[in-house]
Amino acid sequence: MSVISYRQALHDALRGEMLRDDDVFLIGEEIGLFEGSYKITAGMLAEFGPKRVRDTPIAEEGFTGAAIGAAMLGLRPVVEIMTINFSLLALDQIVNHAAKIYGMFGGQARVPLVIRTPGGGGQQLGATHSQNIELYYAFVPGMKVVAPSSPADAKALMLAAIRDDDPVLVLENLALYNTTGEVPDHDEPAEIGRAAVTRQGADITVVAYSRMAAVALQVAARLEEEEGIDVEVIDLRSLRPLDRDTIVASVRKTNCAVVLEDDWLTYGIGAEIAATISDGAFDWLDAPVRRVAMAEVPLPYAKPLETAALPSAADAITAIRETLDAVARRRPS
Amino acid sequence: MSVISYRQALHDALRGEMLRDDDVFLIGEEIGLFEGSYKITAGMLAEFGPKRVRDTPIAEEGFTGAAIGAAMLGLRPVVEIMTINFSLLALDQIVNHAAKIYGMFGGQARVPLVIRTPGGGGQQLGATHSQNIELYYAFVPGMKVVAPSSPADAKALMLAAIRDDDPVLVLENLALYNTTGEVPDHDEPAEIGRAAVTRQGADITVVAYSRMAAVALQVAARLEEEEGIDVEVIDLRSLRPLDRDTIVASVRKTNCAVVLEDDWLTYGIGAEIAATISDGAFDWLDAPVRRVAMAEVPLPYAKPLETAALPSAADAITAIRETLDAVARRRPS
Amino acid sequence: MLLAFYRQMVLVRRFEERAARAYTEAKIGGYCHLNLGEEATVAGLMAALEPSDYVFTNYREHGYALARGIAPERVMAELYGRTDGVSRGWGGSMHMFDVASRFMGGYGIVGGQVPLATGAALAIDYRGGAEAVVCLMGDGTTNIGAFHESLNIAALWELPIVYVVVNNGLGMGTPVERSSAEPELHKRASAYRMASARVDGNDPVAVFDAARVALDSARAGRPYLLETVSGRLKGHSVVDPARYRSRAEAEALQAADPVAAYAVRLHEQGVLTDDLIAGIDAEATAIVAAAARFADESPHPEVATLFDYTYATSVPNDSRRLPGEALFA
Amino acid sequence: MLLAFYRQMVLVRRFEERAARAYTEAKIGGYCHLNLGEEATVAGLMAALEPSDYVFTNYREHGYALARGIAPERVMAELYGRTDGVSRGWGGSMHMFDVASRFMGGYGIVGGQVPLATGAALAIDYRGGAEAVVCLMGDGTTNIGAFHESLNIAALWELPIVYVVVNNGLGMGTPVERSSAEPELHKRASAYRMASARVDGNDPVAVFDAARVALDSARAGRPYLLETVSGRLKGHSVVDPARYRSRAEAEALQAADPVAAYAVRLHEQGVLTDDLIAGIDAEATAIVAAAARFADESPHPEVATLFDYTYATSVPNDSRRLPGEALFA
Ligand SMILES: Cc1ncc(C[n+]2csc(CCOP(=O)(O)OP(=O)(O)O)c2C)c(N)n1
Ligand SMILES: Cc1ncc(C[n+]2csc(CCOP(=O)(O)OP(=O)(O)O)c2C)c(N)n1
Ligand SMILES: [Mg+2]
Ligand SMILES: [Mg+2]
Repeated sequence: MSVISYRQALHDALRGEMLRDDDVFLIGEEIGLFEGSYKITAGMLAEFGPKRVRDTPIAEEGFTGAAIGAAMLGLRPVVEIMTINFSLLALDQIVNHAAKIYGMFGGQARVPLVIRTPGGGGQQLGATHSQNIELYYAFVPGMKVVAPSSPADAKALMLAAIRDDDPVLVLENLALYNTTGEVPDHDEPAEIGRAAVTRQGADITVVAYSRMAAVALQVAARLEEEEGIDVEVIDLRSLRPLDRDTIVASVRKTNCAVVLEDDWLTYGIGAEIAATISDGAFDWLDAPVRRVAMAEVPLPYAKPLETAALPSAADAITAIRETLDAVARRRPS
Repeated sequence: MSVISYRQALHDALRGEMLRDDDVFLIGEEIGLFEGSYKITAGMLAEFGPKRVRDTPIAEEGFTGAAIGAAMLGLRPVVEIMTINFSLLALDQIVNHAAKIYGMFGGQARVPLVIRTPGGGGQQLGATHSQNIELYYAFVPGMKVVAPSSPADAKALMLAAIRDDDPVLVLENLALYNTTGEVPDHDEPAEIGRAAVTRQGADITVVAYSRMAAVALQVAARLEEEEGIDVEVIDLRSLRPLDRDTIVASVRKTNCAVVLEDDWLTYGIGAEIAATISDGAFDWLDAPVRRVAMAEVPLPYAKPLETAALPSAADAITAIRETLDAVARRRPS
Repeated sequence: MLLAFYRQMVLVRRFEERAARAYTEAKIGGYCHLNLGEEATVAGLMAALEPSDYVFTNYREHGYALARGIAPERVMAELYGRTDGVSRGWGGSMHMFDVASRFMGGYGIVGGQVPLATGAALAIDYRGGAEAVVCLMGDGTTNIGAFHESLNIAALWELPIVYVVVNNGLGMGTPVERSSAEPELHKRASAYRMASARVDGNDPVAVFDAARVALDSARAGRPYLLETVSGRLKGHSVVDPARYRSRAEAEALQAADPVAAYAVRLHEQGVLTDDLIAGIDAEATAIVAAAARFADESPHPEVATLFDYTYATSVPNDSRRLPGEALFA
Repeated sequence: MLLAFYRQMVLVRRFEERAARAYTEAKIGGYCHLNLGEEATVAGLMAALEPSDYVFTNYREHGYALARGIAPERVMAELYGRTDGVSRGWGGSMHMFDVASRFMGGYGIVGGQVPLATGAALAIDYRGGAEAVVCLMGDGTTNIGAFHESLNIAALWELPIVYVVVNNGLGMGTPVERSSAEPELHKRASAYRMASARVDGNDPVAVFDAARVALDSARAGRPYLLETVSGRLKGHSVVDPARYRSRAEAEALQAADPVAAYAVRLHEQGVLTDDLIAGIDAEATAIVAAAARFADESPHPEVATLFDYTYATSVPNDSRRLPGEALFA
């Protein structure tokens, strides 16, 4: 075990896989000479050369599609899309091609592709550069979507993604890159499709992923300490497939739940989580499932507006408290 | 009132607006010479000429973006995207530009744009040509998304969309084009943002939109006749904004609900509907909200597979019956 | 070779005619685009490839699949949506794929195949292979962004690929001059310093020769844009009556029918005789009839297989639920 | 005019230096891309426009906004995210917009502005107006699909638009030769039969003259591609140390600094004197200092305004909920 950053964990996973398997290569804008917009690929061009660390023109559709084509011939490309916002330009290649090719041709061609891309707001990047649109991928059968919230998961899920024979989108997060945590030194790929109970608790279930899963743990620690509330935290880790059983089992135990998400509320990822809980834990639920999500506006640049629009730890605490109040009101006393 | 087809209703609305307002023009692939892939624009080139009925190169991003730019200067373009599947190629222009421009520039530029595009499977068009991805637009603040299920709504919502100063996506449906119904002869734009109770009922609420809202009415009629079940049907009509109050008010009355949708279940439009009902009607609900949706696969070409994967009236009936059974099990008898 | 071209062209012609008939008999569904008028390009181009080369194309691909050596039965069975289809019935007319013959798919999204094919060329280059990729597309496809991005990437990285623009004069109902500001489509290669040529797509020999030049260039790391000029004898797809075309235009096209023209030419050259023509025709007709019989007898896929091809690497919690089933039992 | 160019260039230079400082003081957030090195292009190009013309550009647009006549206070206030900002604090550095001066926006998505600008030209043409559109973009932007689709459309429909490629040699850290197979970017116009030229972007007069030619052409229905060649003196954005550039390269750029070079030239021509240089500099510095003061004093937007700009036509059921609020009371 070493304590390293989320950035470093991603870097280590990529580098390890590059060393392990010659078919793995990196492709994307500014990943080589520039060493990556967020420096995940720092040093890689020098170590592996331009064939395996391939800087591309600004052509998201073209280079993502090229990676898909290369994957069809058995290579294992890892595409960096600088931020998830720009992935809209490659969406047709991802949704209509990468995710369809295995099924549409009756299982004849595999697409062992990884797309790494960070989401996240909160950096005053404005409406077009601050979106959380993982939904666009999580919605699509044929895609797999993972969302690590810790350095350990960043490494383990990246390893799993690269070794998987299907297109996997690895959702990174701008606000998590500098966070640190313990990471095993050896390679231990995670199992894609499983959520994790990252904190056991009895009073309420908080379901989250990516940055909000980290916020959930902070909030849980604080609520335990300050108010004695015992929060169970579920980190989804995999948005597709979605591990409904783990979520529902938790709520059947705690009887109430809050969902935290960084995207817009209406139709966001949390809608599915809330619907799933309301269905699978129907007879156990003592209060409506509360969702904490981004305000439904094009995210403004101005700091006070941006801050108001983004979900925070304080919002999570409000939602948890109000949900527990709602439970108390409904439970026979 | 006249009985006309959904196709004719769309055509009439477009033609009427073209006659009424010189700033309205049509743009898209094959809408002129070819008279439209699905013939909504038949006769329009001959009547209005190539300036106002503009055939484009195959360049969804380019011509949709051009329409957005023209709208910024005050024109009122109506873009046809041949099917919603191809809209992925224009998604960056729609989501990152059309939907952002009003907010991102502090309210200085309006984008009075309409995008008309059909969704729908069931025609053996295969995995890339049969998708229902209205979610991609309904998720986005700044967009408005309407989904008519009847000829009357097709006309009324199209009129409203063209007269609205924001980007509006009008979701049409391949399977609805030939359906017929009564349509007022005069122009009566609908109010965007309101659902409709298209059938009053006491026993169960069925929420749907587009094709499935038409299926819901058929199913309701059949269940009434054959089993005396009194179904209330809510047609969403507007996916964004979403009229939560109308939905919740109905379920507070009927105490149970089924959601019908033509897209994939996980993260689909129905997830938000189910989550909304489970929250807003929490204390009224006597059984979990059941969702009927497409099987989560890239849609196969082969007819038996396609049929199995798509939601049908029979599936809706199963879900309604099973939900009423679940209610009966839970209600004190 | 000349005779082989002719045989191939006639087979494609008869196959497509049979497909059109089967469509009207409702044996085939969805969209169905035919190679009628494109037979010479099909024959010449496919003959120029090595077996180890890769082919990517669009939805108008039946003929290319046949000429690549895929059994007509399997192509027809795909049209019928049956388990013996070349894509196991999952793809249909627009999505033929055969891994054995490196026929890497018909694609229904205009331009969708272009980045993919470019990536296949990248994989060849990555591995130092001697194969090349042929990426087919229609004239209308040269106006879409993916075309530009891909050609730039291929030229920049010197990838072994030939882009073939099958210029049939129309994208659905839109003439080239109304969609491309540079209607001499091969000239677009200059924006990428890429070599290019235009060739008569009604002449299989000319196509073959031009394709050889293009492939040699591609294998040497100089990607190439080849434009073949031919006509589309019928509508855009089987259901399109092509009313936007004048009777004169339609008649001119029929008069220039490449199969008939090539037969005349070979006849003049003494390569074909009347008997041979009749024999080749009978042979093609028989093959196609047998293919249709085979397709009709091939089983429909079982509903139990619906969830077999969502993922190659299976994972827990994959959804395998039919529309009428509840999420929780 | 020569002096006016110089004044403009110095103002942009001082403004950008001040912006960089304000960024390190955390007065400005997000990404912040400067026009350092691009001043001659800014001055020459903007001077060639009529007031009724429209400008679309990318995120590297402060200088263009200033040269278009937007008050430096309002540009600076936008960087500070204040209500007096040119986009009311909603846009920031990358998204300046001013409807009065027909400055139709900086855009942060590479290439995003290109279809929009093309559509603005379509609107002019639709109405039979005499205005033209100038659409700015970087060298790296010529490789994206939207560029291709838009230029084809503009040429096909003969729209009044000038596409200006500001070639500063780099897209972030990637040199032009490593991203464009045709590095003489203006030549890409030939793929659309479009007229084009390359001009020295360090010379405001040359840019002005070339822009006039281009605009005349555009107004006559012949869209135009103009490439201006200059250098980027600093990193891609304020936070980029540009380590990928060798010391020699960086020094060569500084040596060719267009503001200094133009001062020397005007000095030699007798247009500028040492006093005048000092005066212009002091004036620019004062303007910029006042702008920063103004920005600092301008109010932050109120949270109550968060939902003001989602829709222009208000509708029932629009969500106006803060993250901590419940859906149902
Ligand atoms: C992205 C996209 N836009 C539109 C369509 C609808 N469409 C199918 S074929 C076609 C015309 C293509 O013309 P061309 O490239 O010349 O090929 P051809 O059909 O003539 O062989 C169009 C517009 C599509 N399938 N994909
Ligand atoms: C679609 C998209 N891809 C990537 C980026 C990230 N990005 C921002 S600026 C830039 C480089 C643009 O280079 P160029 O067009 O030469 O303009 P310059 O910055 O040199 O003025 C990149 C890749 C983006 N903003 N949008
Ligand atoms: Mg064509
Ligand atoms: Mg540049």
